[in-house]
Amino acid sequence: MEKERFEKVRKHVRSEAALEAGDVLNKIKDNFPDNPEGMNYFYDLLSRQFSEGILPKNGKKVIGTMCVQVPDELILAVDAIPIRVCSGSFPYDNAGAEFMPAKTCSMIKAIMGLFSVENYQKKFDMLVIPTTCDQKKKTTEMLTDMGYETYSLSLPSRKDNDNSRHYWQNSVKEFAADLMKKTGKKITTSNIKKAIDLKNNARYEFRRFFNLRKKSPSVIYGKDAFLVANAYFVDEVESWTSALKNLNDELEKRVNKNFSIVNQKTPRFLFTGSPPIFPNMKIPLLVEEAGGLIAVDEVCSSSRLLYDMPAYDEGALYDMIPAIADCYLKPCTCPCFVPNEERKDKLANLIDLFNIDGVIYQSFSGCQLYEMEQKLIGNFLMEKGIPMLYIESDYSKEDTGQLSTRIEAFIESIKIKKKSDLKGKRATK
Amino acid sequence: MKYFAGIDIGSTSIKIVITDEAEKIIAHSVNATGANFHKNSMAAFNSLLDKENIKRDDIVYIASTGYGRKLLKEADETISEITANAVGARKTVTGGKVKTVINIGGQDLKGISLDEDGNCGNFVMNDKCAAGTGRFLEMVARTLETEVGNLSNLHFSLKGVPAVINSTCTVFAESEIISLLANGHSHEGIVVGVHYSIAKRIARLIKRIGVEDIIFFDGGPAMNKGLVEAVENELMRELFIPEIPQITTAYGAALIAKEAYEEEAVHA
Amino acid sequence: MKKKQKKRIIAHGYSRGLIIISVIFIAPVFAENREPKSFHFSLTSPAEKKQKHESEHAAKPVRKYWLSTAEKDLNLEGYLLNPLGEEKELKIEKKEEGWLVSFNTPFKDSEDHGANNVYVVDKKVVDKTLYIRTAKWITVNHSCGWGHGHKHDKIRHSALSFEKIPFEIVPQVLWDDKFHIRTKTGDNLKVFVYSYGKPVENAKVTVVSEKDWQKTMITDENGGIEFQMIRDYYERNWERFHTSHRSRMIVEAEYEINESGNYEGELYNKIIMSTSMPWKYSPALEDYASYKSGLTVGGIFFILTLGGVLLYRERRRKPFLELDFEKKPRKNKKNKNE
Amino acid sequence: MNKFKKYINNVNISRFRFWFQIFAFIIMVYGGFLSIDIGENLPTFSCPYIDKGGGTCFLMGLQHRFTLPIDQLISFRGLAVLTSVLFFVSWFIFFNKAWCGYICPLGTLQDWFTKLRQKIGIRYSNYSEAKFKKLKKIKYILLGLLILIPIFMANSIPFIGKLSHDWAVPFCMICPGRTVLPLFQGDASQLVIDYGSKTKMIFTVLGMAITGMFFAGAFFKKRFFCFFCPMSALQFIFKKLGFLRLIKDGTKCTKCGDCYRACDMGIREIADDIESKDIIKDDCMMCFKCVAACPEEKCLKVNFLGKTIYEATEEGFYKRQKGKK
Repeated sequence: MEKERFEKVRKHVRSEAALEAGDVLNKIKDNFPDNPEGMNYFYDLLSRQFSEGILPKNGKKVIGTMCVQVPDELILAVDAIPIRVCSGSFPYDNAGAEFMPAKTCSMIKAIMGLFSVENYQKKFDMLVIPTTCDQKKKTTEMLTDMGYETYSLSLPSRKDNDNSRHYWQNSVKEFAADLMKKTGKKITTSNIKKAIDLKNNARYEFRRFFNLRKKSPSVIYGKDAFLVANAYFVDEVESWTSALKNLNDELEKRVNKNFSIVNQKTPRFLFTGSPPIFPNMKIPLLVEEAGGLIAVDEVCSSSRLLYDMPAYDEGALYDMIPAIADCYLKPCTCPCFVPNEERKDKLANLIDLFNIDGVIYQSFSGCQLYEMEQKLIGNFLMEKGIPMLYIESDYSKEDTGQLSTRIEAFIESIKIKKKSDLKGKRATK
Repeated sequence: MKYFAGIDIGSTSIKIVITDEAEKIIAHSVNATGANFHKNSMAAFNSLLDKENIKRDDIVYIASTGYGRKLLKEADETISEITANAVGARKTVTGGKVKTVINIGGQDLKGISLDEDGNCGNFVMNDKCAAGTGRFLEMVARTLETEVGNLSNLHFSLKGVPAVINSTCTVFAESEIISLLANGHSHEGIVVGVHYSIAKRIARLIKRIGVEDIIFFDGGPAMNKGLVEAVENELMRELFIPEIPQITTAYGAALIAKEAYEEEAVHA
Repeated sequence: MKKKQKKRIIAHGYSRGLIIISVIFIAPVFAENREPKSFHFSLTSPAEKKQKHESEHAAKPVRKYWLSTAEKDLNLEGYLLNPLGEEKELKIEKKEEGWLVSFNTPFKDSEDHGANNVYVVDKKVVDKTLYIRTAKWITVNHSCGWGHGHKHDKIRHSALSFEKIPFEIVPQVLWDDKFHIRTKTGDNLKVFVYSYGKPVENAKVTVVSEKDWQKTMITDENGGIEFQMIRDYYERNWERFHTSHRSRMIVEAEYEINESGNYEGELYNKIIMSTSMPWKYSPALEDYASYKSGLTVGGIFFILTLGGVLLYRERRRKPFLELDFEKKPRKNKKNKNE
Repeated sequence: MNKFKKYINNVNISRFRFWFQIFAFIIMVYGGFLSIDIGENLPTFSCPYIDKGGGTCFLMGLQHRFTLPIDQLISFRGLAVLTSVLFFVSWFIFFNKAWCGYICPLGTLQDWFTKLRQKIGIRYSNYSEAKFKKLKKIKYILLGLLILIPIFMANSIPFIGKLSHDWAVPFCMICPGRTVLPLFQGDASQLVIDYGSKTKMIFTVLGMAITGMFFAGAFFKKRFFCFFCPMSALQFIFKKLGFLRLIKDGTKCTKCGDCYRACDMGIREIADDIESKDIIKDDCMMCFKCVAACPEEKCLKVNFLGKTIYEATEEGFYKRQKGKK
């Protein structure tokens, strides 16, 4: 009886989630002109993810990860498939809200909803959750309680000293050992080298993509960029890389032809804060529908995901694994670190590189880290003279009207500023 | 003669302002929004034209703003109420530069800080709920069985100690007021308490963007002198209240319409 | 002189044969007391007893050398060859203590930088025999402050022969290319004898060490002899042992020519030429240094370090490092600033 | 030109360095046989105890030159010290600290040890931050001593008097360059303990102990001895004069620490300092491994007289990492 009810709920939530995903995808596809051909792969992939489920079916071990700090290379080295299970789905968020505290962040609720509604216990061989924020920490325990195999990857709160660096390296080493035990496969120099190369290829293409986005006026919308990175969560690395390569080639042609999707006047935004994860593309879509362009982002579901590359000096495990560990810790600008000056530097650099007019800072209500860091970042940007719009929101659609007013007002104010800047420039000429 | 119209479709009322090329208000109206935004706003617009004897063709550019701006297909341009409000406030005050704008609308609370050029620099809005907005005042008036316009009188006729209202949430405040009444508090005391609770909320909100003189206070509730006094006391600064506080946003929209029209003419 | 020689024969029996031969040949020459003794240069006057040594590392503005003889009636000619082989002026003074030669070596890194040859020549006819006595001193004008570069060619640090000199000793190697002295006990030394710039065969060369050990050899067709310098510095008290102890040695050569002639109006029918060159040598490294100890010390420390690293690594593998509560808490001031 | 630049930036600098070091090693150690003579004021550990080296270390001459009475040191003879320093600096100007990373024979030797360890597959060692900070100071102490001791040899110190001649070239006595490098010419004479005097004995024991530690240390720790090298301290004084520069653009840095990983000397600032432009630190040997390991476009650069000759590029980084065995 209980089982039957459960099955009913699952069916309902699943169909709702698929509906939501389809809806958002349609918006992404249809509300914008000139989508690159190369994006179709990603559109298809994400729609398949929600209609057919997120799991690959090739018999390999599947290891779920949360947060960018999980070193995928190790998982790839033991011939398992890493899948990032962070969810942006509102129906799952709703499902999670049934038993999660009201002030939990939407993403955590959605993750918990996903794992409580779907019976993934047997499909995931392990769920790796770094101890980034307090909510993720407790998520680990709750998932264990639900019968999932979890692994809590212990992350230090500081990254600016050697102690924490070594702590993290040890943490990763322990994880590698555990992974070997779990999968029964050994991590060797050659297979980890292969894994690093595999991921570095992806990173290389991702960086190319990143650099192509620098072109102003832009050749691609921010919403598409988010999708590309989001697809990485669930896709296999090789196919993702080759799809991105196609897209990059296409965009390169656009750049060479001087073709752009927006005009010179379009305000260029930097998106930062809590990660928009498909299908929660609420804010990026609102921004771009209102005539703005998200030129670049600084979120863990997109630019931060594949930007940093590990560099090992000696091709042996004693150097490669710490090198991998370092690359996930040191450049990371997650607000769970103290101090997090790097985030400011990173934002400043991105603002310069991408010719940014304004910053949009999203924070999920309940995500205290981003909520609190908003003030610091806001002050920093104010000093730099870059306007910032702070939006506190969640996965629900109910605040769309109010948000669109705020976003439009923000865009209008930037347009006015740009106009007067242009006038000033003309006057000086 | 060329005229420009700004139509502000708010949650409670539709405000229309028609200006001439000299940016002077030559006609304005405030009507209830009702259920059908589009129909009502067009009706209000047409009746205003009739009343002031202006030909529809003379209105060369219409800018719509406010909550329902996107529904008005007749508009040549839509603009967010924040920008429109800032522009309107900037033009309304002639004696100096407006630095801060406080707007209480039917369903929201806004604070806008203007930069040196009078453009919208930074702004804050209340989140989803309607606490401390015009709707809240309406609810208070209804609970006290009086008119919204009468709240100001009640405020100034207080003799004694004001009541303390802890909640600005429309739903919770209602029950709180009822219990205060049951405890024998006077209507006047409750009204003053309500005003101060709204004022506190406003102060908390706009302190986020920084308060600087001249502070411009508009929106329907700005007509309530009692509330104005409460806000002034909370902020410990003087407020600038425009002649007709409701229409600043619509005026701003009209000004933007003019600007947009001129820009189009240049490009054409 | 004869007695002395005999004494030496007894002391060093192994070279007896050679010396007996030389005694037979030369004995008639020394039959009378009037024969002039050979002389050599010294850093001290004949009156002084104390030994002195010249340093290779210190530059001196004026070089002064005494002649070992106390004879007053010498007819000295002086020659000075600078490091490039050019002849320079040499000052000879007759002092109360004896004969003093001197020359300037200006303190700078100039052409004077290198080996200088100092000669005096005395000719005299006694008993129808012409005695040509020469003395030679080689000094290096060098300061380590001028550097040890290789800017100086070989000429600058080798002893040259001079064609104006009737009889002279030219050592093969005296300094290395850094102008540092090389002669150590146990070294094989090679010495050539030249007359007016040409090698002299069958000349008799005697090496006399500080402790009066001596060895005499006859030059080959190139005018050269070779011998191993023996060790004669034994310090009973190790505390007083000096690695840089300099022992003096004198290399002497003699040669007789049956030739008649006239020297300044005096007739002679035989020429006897003699020359001398003082030198110094120090104990060989092997005498006071040990490879065994060196390698042992090096090895011990190698193993200690190696072991230390490995031990440390092993310790790190243990899960917990013990916390020492009695230790004073470390100052965290610096960490705060980081 | 661009193509050439791209080629240079994609180059595997470690391999280039490996061959350059061999070349430099031959010149420095066997140069005398090839009648090469570069001089005696070289800012590198090319040991004067090698009989036929191609040039010699400045420290030996420096120690000699300071063996002067103070009054002479401040008079015209002090000029000799000054001119030698000028010679040293003029050598130094050209390659800056790259003398250490590319030419120093002792450094090359240590790199070979590292290569050997790597081949065997033994993990390298690192100092902890705190230890490292303490050890770093040693080279300055050594530099101070190697100047002071010769001065005290020529000038009398109260209560002690003049130091004996056995104190000559005190640093050379403990430098592993003296004991190790002559071995490459088959000269093992420096491996002895000198019982000639107490001072000499202590010095040679110290020298051999350090040599022993050098062999073991250099095996585990990359560039083990360079942390204590007074030459690197001396060079650091003149670092501002160098034509060759390592430049960092802090705005592009993500502090990812890739350069820090690559750094044999464990210089933290290379990753964490985003303020200074001229990033050469006292331990830096300008091997430019950090530039090769930097994934950020143009974040780290090698400049010669203000002209960029080598810089970090994304492509170069990617290719080098891929090409690693």
